Amino acid sequence: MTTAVAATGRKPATMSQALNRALRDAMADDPTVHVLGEDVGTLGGVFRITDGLTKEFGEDRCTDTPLAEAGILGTAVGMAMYGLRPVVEMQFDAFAYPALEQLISHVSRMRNRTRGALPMPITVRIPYGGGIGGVEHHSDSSEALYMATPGLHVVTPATVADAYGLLRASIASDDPVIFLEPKRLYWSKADWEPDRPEEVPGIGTAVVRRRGTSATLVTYGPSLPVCLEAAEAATAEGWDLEVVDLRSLVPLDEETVCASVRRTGRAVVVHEATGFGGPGGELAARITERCFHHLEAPVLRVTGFDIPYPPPMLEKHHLPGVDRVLDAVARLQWESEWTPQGASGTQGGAR
Amino acid sequence: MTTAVAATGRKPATMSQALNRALRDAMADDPTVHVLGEDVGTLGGVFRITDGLTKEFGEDRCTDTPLAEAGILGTAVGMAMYGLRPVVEMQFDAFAYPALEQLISHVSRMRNRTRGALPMPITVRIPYGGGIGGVEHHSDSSEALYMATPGLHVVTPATVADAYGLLRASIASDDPVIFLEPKRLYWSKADWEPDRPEEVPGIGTAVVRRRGTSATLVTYGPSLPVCLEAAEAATAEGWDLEVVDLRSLVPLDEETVCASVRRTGRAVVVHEATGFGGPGGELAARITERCFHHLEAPVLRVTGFDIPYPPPMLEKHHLPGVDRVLDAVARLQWESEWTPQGASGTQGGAR
Amino acid sequence: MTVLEQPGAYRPTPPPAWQPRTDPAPLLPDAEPYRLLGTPAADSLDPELLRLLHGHLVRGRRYNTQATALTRQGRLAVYPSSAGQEACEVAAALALEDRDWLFPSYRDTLAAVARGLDPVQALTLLRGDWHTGYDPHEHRVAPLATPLATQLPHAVGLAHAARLKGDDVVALAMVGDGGTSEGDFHEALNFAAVWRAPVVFLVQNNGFAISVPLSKQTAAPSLAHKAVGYGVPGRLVDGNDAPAVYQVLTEAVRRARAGGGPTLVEAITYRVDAHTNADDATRYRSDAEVTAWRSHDPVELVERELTRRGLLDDDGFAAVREAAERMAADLREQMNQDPALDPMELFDHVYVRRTAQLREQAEQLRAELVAAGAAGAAHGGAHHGEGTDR
Amino acid sequence: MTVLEQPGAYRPTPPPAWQPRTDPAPLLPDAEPYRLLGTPAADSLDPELLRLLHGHLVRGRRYNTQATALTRQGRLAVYPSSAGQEACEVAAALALEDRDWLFPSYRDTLAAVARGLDPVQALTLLRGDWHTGYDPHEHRVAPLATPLATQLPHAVGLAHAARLKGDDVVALAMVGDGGTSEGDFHEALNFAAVWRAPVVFLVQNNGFAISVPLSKQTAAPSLAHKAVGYGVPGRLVDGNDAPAVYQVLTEAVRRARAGGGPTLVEAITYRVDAHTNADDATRYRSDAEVTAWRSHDPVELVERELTRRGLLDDDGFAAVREAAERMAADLREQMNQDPALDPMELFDHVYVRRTAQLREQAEQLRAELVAAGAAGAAHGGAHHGEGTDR
Ligand SMILES: Cc1ncc(C[n+]2csc(CCOP(=O)(O)OP(=O)(O)O)c2C)c(N)n1
Ligand SMILES: Cc1ncc(C[n+]2csc(CCOP(=O)(O)OP(=O)(O)O)c2C)c(N)n1
Ligand SMILES: [Mg+2]
Ligand SMILES: [Mg+2]
Repeated sequence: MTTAVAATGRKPATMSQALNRALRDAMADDPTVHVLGEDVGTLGGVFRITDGLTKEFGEDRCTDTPLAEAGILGTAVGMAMYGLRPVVEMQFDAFAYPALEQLISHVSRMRNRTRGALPMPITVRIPYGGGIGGVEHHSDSSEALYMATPGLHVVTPATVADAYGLLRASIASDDPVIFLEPKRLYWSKADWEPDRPEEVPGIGTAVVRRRGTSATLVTYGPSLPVCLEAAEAATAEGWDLEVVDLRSLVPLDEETVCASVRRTGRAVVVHEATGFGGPGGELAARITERCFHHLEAPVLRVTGFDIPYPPPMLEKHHLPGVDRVLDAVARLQWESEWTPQGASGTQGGAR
Repeated sequence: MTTAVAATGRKPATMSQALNRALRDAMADDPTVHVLGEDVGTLGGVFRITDGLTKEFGEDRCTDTPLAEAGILGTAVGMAMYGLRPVVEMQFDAFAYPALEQLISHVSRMRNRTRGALPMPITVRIPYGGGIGGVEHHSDSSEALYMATPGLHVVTPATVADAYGLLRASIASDDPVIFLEPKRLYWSKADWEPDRPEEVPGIGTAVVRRRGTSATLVTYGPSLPVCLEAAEAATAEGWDLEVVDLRSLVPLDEETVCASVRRTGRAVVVHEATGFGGPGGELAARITERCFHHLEAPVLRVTGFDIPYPPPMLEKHHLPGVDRVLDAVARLQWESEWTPQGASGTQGGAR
Repeated sequence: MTVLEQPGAYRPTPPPAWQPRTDPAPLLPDAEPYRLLGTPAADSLDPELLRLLHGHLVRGRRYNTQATALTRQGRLAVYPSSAGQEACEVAAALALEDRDWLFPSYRDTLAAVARGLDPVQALTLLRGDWHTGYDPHEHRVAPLATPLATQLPHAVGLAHAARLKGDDVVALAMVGDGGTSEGDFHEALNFAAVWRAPVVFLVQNNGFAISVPLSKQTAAPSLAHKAVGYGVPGRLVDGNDAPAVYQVLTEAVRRARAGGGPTLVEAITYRVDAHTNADDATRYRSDAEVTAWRSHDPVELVERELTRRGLLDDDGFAAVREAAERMAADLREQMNQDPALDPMELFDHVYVRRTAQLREQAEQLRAELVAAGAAGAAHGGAHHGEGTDR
Repeated sequence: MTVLEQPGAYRPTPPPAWQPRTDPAPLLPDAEPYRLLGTPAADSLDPELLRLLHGHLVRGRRYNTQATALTRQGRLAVYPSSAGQEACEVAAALALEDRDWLFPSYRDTLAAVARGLDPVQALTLLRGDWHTGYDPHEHRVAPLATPLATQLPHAVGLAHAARLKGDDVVALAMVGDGGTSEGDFHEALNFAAVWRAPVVFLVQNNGFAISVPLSKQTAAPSLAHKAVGYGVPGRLVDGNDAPAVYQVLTEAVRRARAGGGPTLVEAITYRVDAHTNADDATRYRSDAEVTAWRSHDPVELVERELTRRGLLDDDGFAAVREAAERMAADLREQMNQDPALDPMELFDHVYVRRTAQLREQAEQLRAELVAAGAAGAAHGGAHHGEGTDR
């Protein structure tokens, strides 16, 4: 699987480099992998994630398409029907919207429509989220739209290693994957080498990034660093927070999430997408359904406000930051004065 | 406001007739109201909701457009910029998807983008949901997509009177409204006259359709009749269910919902859209956040399965029916063995 | 040299060094739709071809009337008839080789049948049974497309992929006059042209998109004129003249297979029936118009030609009619049986493997079905037909 | 008779009674882009017009260099320069009457400025300040469109609405060569044609969509050839020849205003700068190409014409340059001040009235701002500039 990779030990790499490497390795390993999108060829993509692919594999394998997102995804459907494994790049989050009809009406349900005869092994890479000073239409977090569409997988890495591993797994998946790349983590760095199989997570597995006992922060993608920072800061308040990185929104690794929440008895869901109708609703509802009797407080949500993404000069007010996470943790009813009998729960953290 | 309406007392009418009447009255009262869509003219729409409008108001007021949904909504944006009040018909739920870019990138945020200078008084009428034996792509419930888009109102009537009142209110709104018409209720009947002002609900007000004390069913649109039927059936089990009809998903009338849940201490959210990432997640999460200490059990959800809408011959297995609602009610932990002290809550239904 | 290289493509050159561009003249359609029947060229048409077309047309007409009848008996949820358009349906199927792919719209079940699909399989969707009633790979027929024009980029992608793999496969995609207004039509034509993909686009201009006449759909000289804007040849053909449609499509397929790129064909035809059985066409068009078109019927045109040239005698005609009746009887019989559709299959094809959620939901449904089975065994088990809800 | 009635529109007629269709010939663009400068026709160009265009072009070029400089100083988040395309930008603005509407893309702030908008307002979006920095009604300039081609149906709808209201207003919509590939381009052109809406579509073909050259965008003889597929006249013009662009657009505007319907104009030009300041154009194009185009510079072409005909002396040229410098200095100075942007405004324009949720969230932010203000008053209050995060 990793023939193209020299075993050279760990070196500092950015997330964008890890993504680029994942594409290169996938193309080298599997001749049916084709990359297509706007500016993915000579330019290497506006974020350079496809840098060098056309040079290495030729224009037929990594193709600059005409400027039409429905056309890109629609032709990818046809390519998949003929046995190829297209990896589509949407240039920015909001520019994936023209392709939503193809995505919802075909990509997500072609397998189902045809009783499995036409699988759609398509990966749609979408740089998403804000925090990089982008002007309007360049900072949307639209994962709620994809989560609400059965038949899609929705994956988003938060670390350099996961960027590589999850993209490889997504491309290898016979189901369509919406692969959401957190723009503001493109330049995040870590020591990393691409060929450590233990670091290649499967789609659908969450991971506990920090162990803790007081409460669980449930998060993913661009908000993971925020949550980790908040967890460090929380120690000053005497809170020992656990942080779960979902990595896949679909399928959701309920088991890992619920195991954590059952342990800690409290949870805050943190994401950058708008709150109302956003991913956090599903997460909070599901955790509550499954862990009700372990919860000391309602599951709270810290999310972007319910507004269109703000202009660059105001985005810092919109993005969930460390303080907002800590405020929510503080509201997790650490005093137990609310129980009918005024008694505090004592049975292993559960009520 | 209702000059075109003869005050003739209540007569049986279908929901489709009430909708037709709402359009006619709105067009008569306000010359800036324009209807546009596919087949809305001579044919009167595939569901006949626009029947007679072209005849009465001319082709310039009710216009058969070329077959292109993005074009329809996109031109409606321009018409709204010039002071008109367009009412757009999308022929079926899934055929609104081509217009999603115009909807998300422009309709929902034009007011915000321009600091209020360009309001978008556009009503997008979408027949939605299943239960009428429609072949694929004719039975989607896509309200989750609209709820996740700040700047839109999302409204859906469940009764004949509301169909009229809510459509009038939507057309009169200076904000864009996604007006979701439950297909399978088009032929539902009630005694009704259009000019009873007390029956014209404002956007954003839920209504208690049935008073009860045991638990609250929170629902809307096509699932209201199911919930009312379930509530009747539940009396045989000794449950007295309250039924709340949301009418607007955005803005959400939290107050009415939470007041009910605080009274009953238990809630089930019922809708036809798929569950995962669907409207129920937001509703359950929000109710739990706001009513946590009044809840005797987690808020449960009864929804469509997490699958693409099934073929006609199987749709009855997918649609939440009376039995599934009653099953959920039965799972609302009527025994109190789970409280830490084994004590049952006695303080007015709250723990 | 990659397949994407475009020898004649349009490059920006500074006006100081302006170069003449691709000549648009050969891309423009003729002013008159191409015809064979009733012209001197008809005399040299291959008798075998005429007989082949005739057999398919008669069978196709019978298929249309039978399917419409099945809607009245509640055996089909809905049927969008292609009566009057059989020449296009049949020619589209026959113009293709076995290895080629057909991309039909909801109206084109007849083309799928003419290509070899079992009529019951072709009608599965419209019966209310599972969405796609056949394995698309078996006859290389894509699923029937309901969202208009969305199948066109699929055809381009498939044809492009085949070319990349070195297979000389052609895709033929069918769309209506209304469908040409959708953005997907535009994007598909453009991708096909830029990639020089081996695709043939067949627009059946049947005068209406449900109730909307062509004059409200376009102001173009013809739909075939759209081709020039993509650098693709546009062809106009009398869509009721089966040999003419067959010839135009065959040429376009040959050109595509030879690496010449896509062609846009507009076939002028007419939807003699209503949009579907559920539609009331009297609301938006006159009987006179329908009558005029009935006198230009695609089945009769070929029948008359066979008679004129003495290529089929009364016994021959009778044999063709009988074959069609047998097909109809067989279809009727099969459609009168309830299909066996297992509700549990709802969870089988959403993903390669059921997710944890889907496993839970499947368990829920299974329990319900068991409970219902226990409560009323007389109603039939889960594996038996459920009938439509309509 | 409604405005929707189409005298010459294409109606389905049975082939037996086939009628000749709209003649496509007058819709087809000429083989050569239209030019005035350097041709005999230049001699009769109105001196006032040339001086007017020249003043705008010089100012426009200076605007472009100043805005690009501001990105280096961190005063603009991003700037998509229109250097090399000033003739199109300026002519688009000048071809319109006061009551008309302009629909610019992100690259067309210069057109907005030439129409009268304050440069600071035009640059508000690109500065990172509020999305649209002006009231679109004031100068009848729609918000800058970032999602490609989405503004085109807006222009059609507005023009159509104006016509329905009896106002003789024309909309001019600007789009790039890349934008013509989007479905919205197709749908807008078609709606405009069917509705005979008073719209002029100006495609600035500057050779690239970011890095993608035109040869990968289209295989058409020209982008103007797309017009015929909608039944609309297509016009090709040298986009660096300001009087030529002005003349072609003015004629298209006149035709639209007179009820003649839309026109599609393709202006052949070149993006001399990179896509934006953030782009590295050396990755995808040669210096030689850029150099060739620099010798066909729109500002110089008019300058040379003024000199050739002796219509402006050295003092005159100097005065024009000075005016441009004053504009640049003024722009620099204004942009060096931090804009006053109130975070609480985030909740003000989502709906007519804040919803209950938004009221709650506004309270949360207000409390945070108060707390932050109390914690560090030195950092400035909520109503003061925040600077960009970049
Ligand atoms: C995207 C989309 N919009 C709307 C519809 C609803 N619809 C089904 S058929 C039809 C008319 C299609 O007309 P045309 O393309 O001419 O094909 P015909 O039915 O005449 O074969 C419409 C509007 C649809 N199926 N898909
Ligand atoms: C719908 C959409 N897709 C992608 C983009 C990203 N994008 C911004 S500019 C651009 C290239 C546009 O090229 P063209 O239309 O020729 O205009 P130009 O930049 O040359 O003026 C792209 C791909 C976008 N803004 N909108
Ligand atoms: Mg048609
Ligand atoms: Mg360009």
